[in-house]
Amino acid sequence: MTMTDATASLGSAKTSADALFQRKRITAFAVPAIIVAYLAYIAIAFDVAGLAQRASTENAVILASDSWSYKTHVTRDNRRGGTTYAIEGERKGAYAEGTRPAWVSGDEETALVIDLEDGHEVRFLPDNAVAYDVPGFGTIEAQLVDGSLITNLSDPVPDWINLSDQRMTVTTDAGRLTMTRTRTEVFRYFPGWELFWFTLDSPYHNRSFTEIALGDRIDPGRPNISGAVSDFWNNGMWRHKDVAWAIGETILMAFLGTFGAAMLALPLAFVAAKRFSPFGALRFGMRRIFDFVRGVDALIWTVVLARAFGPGPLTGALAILITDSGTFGKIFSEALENVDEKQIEGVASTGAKPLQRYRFGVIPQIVPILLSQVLYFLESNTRSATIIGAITGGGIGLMLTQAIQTQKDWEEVSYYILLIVIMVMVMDSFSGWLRGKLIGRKD
Amino acid sequence: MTDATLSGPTRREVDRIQDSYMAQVRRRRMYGGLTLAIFVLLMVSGFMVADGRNAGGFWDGWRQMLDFPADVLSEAWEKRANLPGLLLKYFPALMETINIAAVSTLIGAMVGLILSLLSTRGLARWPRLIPVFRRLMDILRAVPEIVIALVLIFILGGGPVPAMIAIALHTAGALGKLYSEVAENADLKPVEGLASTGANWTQRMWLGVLPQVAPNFLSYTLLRFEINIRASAILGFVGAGGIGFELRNAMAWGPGRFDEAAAIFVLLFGTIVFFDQISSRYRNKLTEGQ
Amino acid sequence: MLELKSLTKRFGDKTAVDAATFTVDRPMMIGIIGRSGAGKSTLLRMLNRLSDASEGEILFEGREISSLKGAARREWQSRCAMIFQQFNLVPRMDVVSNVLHGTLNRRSTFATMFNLYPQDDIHKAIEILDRLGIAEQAPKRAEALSGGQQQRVAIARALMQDPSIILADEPIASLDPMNAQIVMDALRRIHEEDGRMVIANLHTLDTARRYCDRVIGMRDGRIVFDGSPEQLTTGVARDIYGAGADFSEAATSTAIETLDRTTAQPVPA
Amino acid sequence: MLELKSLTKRFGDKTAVDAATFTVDRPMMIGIIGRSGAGKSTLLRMLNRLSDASEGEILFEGREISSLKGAARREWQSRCAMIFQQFNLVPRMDVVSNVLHGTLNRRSTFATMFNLYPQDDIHKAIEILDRLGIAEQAPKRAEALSGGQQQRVAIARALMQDPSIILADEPIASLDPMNAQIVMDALRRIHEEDGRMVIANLHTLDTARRYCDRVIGMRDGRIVFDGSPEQLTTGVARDIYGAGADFSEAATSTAIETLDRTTAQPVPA
Amino acid sequence: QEITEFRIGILGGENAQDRLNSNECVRAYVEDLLGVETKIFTPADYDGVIQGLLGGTIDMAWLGASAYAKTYMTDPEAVDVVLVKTNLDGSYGYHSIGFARADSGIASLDDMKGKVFAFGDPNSTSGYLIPSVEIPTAIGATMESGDYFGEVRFVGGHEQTIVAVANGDVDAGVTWADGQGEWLDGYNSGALRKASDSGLVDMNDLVEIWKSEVIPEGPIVLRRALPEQVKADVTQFLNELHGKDEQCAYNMAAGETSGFMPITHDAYKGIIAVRQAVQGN
Ligand SMILES: Nc1ncnc2c1ncn2[C@@H]1O[C@H](COP(=O)(O)OP(=O)(O)OP(=O)(O)O)[C@@H](O)[C@H]1O
Ligand SMILES: Nc1ncnc2c1ncn2[C@@H]1O[C@H](COP(=O)(O)OP(=O)(O)OP(=O)(O)O)[C@@H](O)[C@H]1O
Ligand SMILES: [Mg+2]
Ligand SMILES: [Mg+2]
Repeated sequence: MTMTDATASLGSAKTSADALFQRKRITAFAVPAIIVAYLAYIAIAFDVAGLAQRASTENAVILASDSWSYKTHVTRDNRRGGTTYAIEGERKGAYAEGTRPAWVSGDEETALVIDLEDGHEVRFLPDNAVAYDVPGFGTIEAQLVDGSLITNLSDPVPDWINLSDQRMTVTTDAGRLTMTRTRTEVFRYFPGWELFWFTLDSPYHNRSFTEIALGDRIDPGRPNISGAVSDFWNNGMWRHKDVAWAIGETILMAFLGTFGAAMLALPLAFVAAKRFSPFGALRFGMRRIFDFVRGVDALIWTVVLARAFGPGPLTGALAILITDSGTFGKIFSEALENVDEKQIEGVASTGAKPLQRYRFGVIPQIVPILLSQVLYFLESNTRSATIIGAITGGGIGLMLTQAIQTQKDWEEVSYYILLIVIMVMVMDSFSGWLRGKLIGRKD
Repeated sequence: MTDATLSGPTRREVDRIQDSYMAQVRRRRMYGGLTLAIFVLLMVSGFMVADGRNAGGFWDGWRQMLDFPADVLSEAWEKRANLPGLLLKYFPALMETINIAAVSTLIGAMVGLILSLLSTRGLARWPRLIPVFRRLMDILRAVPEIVIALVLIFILGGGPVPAMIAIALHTAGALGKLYSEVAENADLKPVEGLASTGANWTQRMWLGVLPQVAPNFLSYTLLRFEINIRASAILGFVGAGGIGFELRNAMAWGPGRFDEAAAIFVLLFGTIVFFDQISSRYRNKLTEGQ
Repeated sequence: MLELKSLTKRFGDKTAVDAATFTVDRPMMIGIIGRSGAGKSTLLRMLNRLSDASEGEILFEGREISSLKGAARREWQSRCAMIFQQFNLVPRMDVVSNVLHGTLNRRSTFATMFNLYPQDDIHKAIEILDRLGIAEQAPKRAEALSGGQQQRVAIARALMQDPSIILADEPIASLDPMNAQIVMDALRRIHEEDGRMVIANLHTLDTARRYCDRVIGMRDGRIVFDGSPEQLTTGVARDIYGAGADFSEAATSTAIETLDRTTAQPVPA
Repeated sequence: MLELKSLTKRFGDKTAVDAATFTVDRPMMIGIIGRSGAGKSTLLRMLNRLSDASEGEILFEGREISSLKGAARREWQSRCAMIFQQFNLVPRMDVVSNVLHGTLNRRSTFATMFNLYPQDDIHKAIEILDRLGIAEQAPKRAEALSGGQQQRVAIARALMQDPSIILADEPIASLDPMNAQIVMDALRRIHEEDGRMVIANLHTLDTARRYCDRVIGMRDGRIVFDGSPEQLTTGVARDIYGAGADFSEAATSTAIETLDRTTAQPVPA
Repeated sequence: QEITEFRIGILGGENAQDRLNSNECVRAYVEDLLGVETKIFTPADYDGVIQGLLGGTIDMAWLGASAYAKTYMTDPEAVDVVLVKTNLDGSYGYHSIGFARADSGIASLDDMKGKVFAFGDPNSTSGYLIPSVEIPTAIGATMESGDYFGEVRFVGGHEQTIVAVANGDVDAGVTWADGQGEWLDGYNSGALRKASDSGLVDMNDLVEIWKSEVIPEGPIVLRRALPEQVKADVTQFLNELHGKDEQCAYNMAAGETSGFMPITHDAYKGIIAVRQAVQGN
């Protein structure tokens, strides 16, 4: 190799390396460029910019604050007179006749004083008048005169007051005051989930745990513990009993659906597997059936089955069962096509009958795949069951969707979300544990 | 192996093995029987509970199982002339569904990728935070899409974006976990080689890890895309736009619009099968080609 | 007692076994040799009725075997045990269960589905394992055993069938020399003690010479040699193996003594 | 220029490197020998700052190295290249890219992610490959190369870093004698031509003797020998390897001439 | 002819989720009355209850007028109309209300040209059926997107409509209210009242832009295949409920009521005709 040769070949090596890098750069930029272009198209198609404007931060705030706090309503009927007190404004949370929260004082003849703390104070005055001391702002006075609202506010009113001649809403950090011709209402907010343990009508309301567990009998009619458990269980506001049933129903749907599907799919998978099914047409037909039931999602099956079985967990379970038998059928038949012929032949050579050949030559081989898939689906079906329940009417999914759709009681929404997350995580670790137990961890 | 097999000590040895094996068999039969019994009990009682809490019972209902599909099909057949027009009409909604799935898979995969690298032993940027990122992925995975979607619909209003975000979050968790299982098995030698030149974390991951794991990652991502098409169709059912929403409206109206329902169904089903086939073919190639 | 009449097997164009004919009139130990693809396995599989013959007949004690169907065929298989090169056990099941598979033909399908075997059978299985020196392994999973042990489990399964004939398809090809010897010794002993006929495909001449009463040589599907081990000269072996003058027996030997001479191992397939 | 002051590394109870102290005052080629587990790799990894020292200091040109963090540490790593026994290349990437990884520290993350290496760097990489005699392999994937070629790519990557020190952790342990010689020659040439310091872990005495200016012997984490190759007598070697009187150098040699004498290879780990 | 259980279906969507609780007293009464186990089901949407009635898995439900029409049109033999809830003044009707944001400048349907208009659930009488017939008459155009309105879409339910309007996702929508009392209170009852009470919207921010003719309150229906005795017993019980247990009647009706009164299929012929007409497009 002469000197010139070497330089020449080095030169060509350099040029080809340059070309190589040019190509690499182009691909390196093309992929992100395509992605960015696609995302830009989506941003326009989905109107993401407009969405950012429309996004209701107010709703987000209501959601966020309501999910960890509750409000107590103090409501005066402006037509008939009389004031009522109710937690979340609900009948179940209403204070009994003649009782009222400790932060309300005075009387209706002179002035009913509602203490909102931090210097905020609302007074219900006679003749449908109201005064609200807002620290750093002054006192807002308002009165209903001949069906219209007269206030001491002058334009422009601050944006936390929403005023017309028939209605006024004052929203501050301490609470909210609403006044219309029919009602004057004050909300005071408290952190926590109201009446989570006991409703107001339960004698155990506002008692400490030790008091209930160790103290004297609170309700003379029954022992503390059983009484408390029963009052908690039958809590009319949070309905712990229904929630527990709902979670049970959800898991039940997943359980019945998954295992039912597995039991149904196993024999059918033999029909669809080339090794075991001599009839091509039958095999082809079976595979298309698998594809079909799998392609139609469980949700659609739910709708289809609703006519025959009506609302309830069974319908959801059947929907999961139908879809998953398609999925399992596919997975199992693929596993069956990959079984090791040697073992089957070994069993066959002893004169074993066909069923025995399957039992000993085939089943032991596919059991690990089968179990791990089934358990994996059990977990993911718990999630599906939540969604299906929201459609068929069953389980925790329904409670959640209805709680969200009726858009009040966000603390219930967050409670359900929390329960769902815990439920799915528990099912996840349970199925992982069982998988480890049954087929040995990680191969 | 002599003819002394039947002599005293060996005989006793065989007896011992026979006894202990019989004991093992009995134990196994008992556990097996017990497991089977518990399973059967759970299935049967579970079925009875579900049957009892359902409005219609199983034994009455299954005969009517085909009533509803028959209604839909007969009407769709009567109005079959409308079908091509309806397919065209709902095609944009289908595109929206596919787009939701595609974007959320894309975003979810990118987030999942970062999360997985951050939570894989040997690769993590901050090894101490591995449990934090793992937990984060668990939670993302555990929250059903529908929950996030419903909450976001409340804040953002209906439409595709809440569904997209919901699915993307779930995808990030699910793919993150699968990715990190793959990354765990990645060869660390190239990474160390890069580290020795003074490469920073991003460079080490991009140049040392990604080329190794890309085929597997891609295959999982395709599988997820397939799943996400269904998910996005389902979220339509609760008001998140796309073909699912149209399907629900048509189904809910009932007789009179079953031709629309059938058309949408055909679109949806066709799409799912189409992507299913494409992705499984391509995935096989990817994982075989290694 | 066993008679093959121009037994033939064709796979498409290919004739794997070409009019194989021989008679065995008393239980003996027969070795079949021949190079890879000669049709040894195919012949044995037809004997066990794992595959059907294309032409010809198999007669056992006067009974026509090659046309049996269904239950009768399975009944024949149970009398004619087979041992495979790769053992063909169920690896995830324990050793005793694998041995008990030898009784499947005799027991009802239902009982066996749930692994319900009579206690006598279980005891017998363990005795057979003991006879083969692996009773200790009884409760282990088959996959946890070494190759030689697994092959002995396979032999135990064959014995469990209480067969008239034991067919062994290259029983020692996957084993190291040490284990090969143990397995061949076991087969020979079974033949001698129980008086069962043993037909073994072997790919090494010296094994055939050492253990068999009669050797059959196959080449390209045809039987080209049938005689006593003594008649098996190097010249005949060259014919069977279709080898040139450079053929050396050592190259196919797995006997321990020859090992020191070379480390090269024959490639079985 | 390089100074180690009682550098120590502990893994739990185990002290892998025990107060290693030595000074190198001019660029030289240093061989570190010692048997498996002596702490050689650990020492080199601390020098490159792939792992942190438990105690002690490393000074290079008066600057404290062992406490550098973040970017400063990576900057040091770029000045102190490392070559590994298993090459530690990115197997699915082409050779030039692997060499260019030597510049990662100097270039922006973004640029390197999109392959935006300056043309000068690419040309330089090719020149380095050419110097090592493997310019033709430039566009191939690293995994497609033979071991010796891969190790030369690793050396090229090291050179690309334009380092003051090259550390080599048993660079020839995975190579056959032929390739081992090519690689060691290349390292020696780099030392002589460029005047870079080279520190190589070696598991064979004769390689150390032949290529190094100075040899450091380690045993159980401690430096037990530090001197010129001439001082490294068989007696000293026995001390280092903790071997008995049966110690023969040939057993650890990979030089081609000794190969005929034995086929036994030392087990490195 | 015997029944083994009695199943009450409750419409989803329009009602708060604790309708389950509100109807508990009814369930208990019916269980006593019939002596068989009685269950309540609350599917997520209208269609769930309708399918239940059609498939024979729900025995009694309080339907919306449009939902009844759908049931009747799918299978005229499926259910019998028995009772209807009456308002305090004895009427049994309510209204579909069109509304928009006060600051949008929209005061009537005339201002809606080219704007986005929202329906609720396709099976809702007030959220879809009635407006989809009455509004075209009022504006003299169809409800097709782009004809008069810029876009017409479904947002899922009454609550979603209110939120969508309040958020500005859509320019106007329709929902239900009894039309009695004050607009600023969100009327005496209806979806607006609930939204306003829960603080979701401030009624100052919304204006009414359209109000439908009176819509007959949906009927309570019983499955026709039930034994005559059961039908008669249940009908009589509900008829007397208001007098016997006012609180329970309040719960069941989700508001003040003067009780339930008998009604027949004929009262819904109009709605059915409307639905039939809508079906055409
Ligand atoms: N199922 C089959 N389909 C097609 N051809 C086959 C089949 N089984 C065997 N053959 C062919 O028949 C011939 C004889 O095969 P056989 O397995 O009997 O040979 P062998 O003597 O056992 O060889 P080996 O030592 O490799 O086991 C071979 O050419 C083989 O390719
Ligand atoms: N990451 C680690 N964790 C625990 N112990 C380690 C680790 N790395 C090395 N060691 C231990 O430190 C000691 C020194 O190891 P080192 O790898 O430095 O030896 P070496 O001289 O390079 O040997 P070899 O020739 O096998 O590469 C060994 O006993 C080893 O087991
Ligand atoms: Mg063979
Ligand atoms: Mg080392």
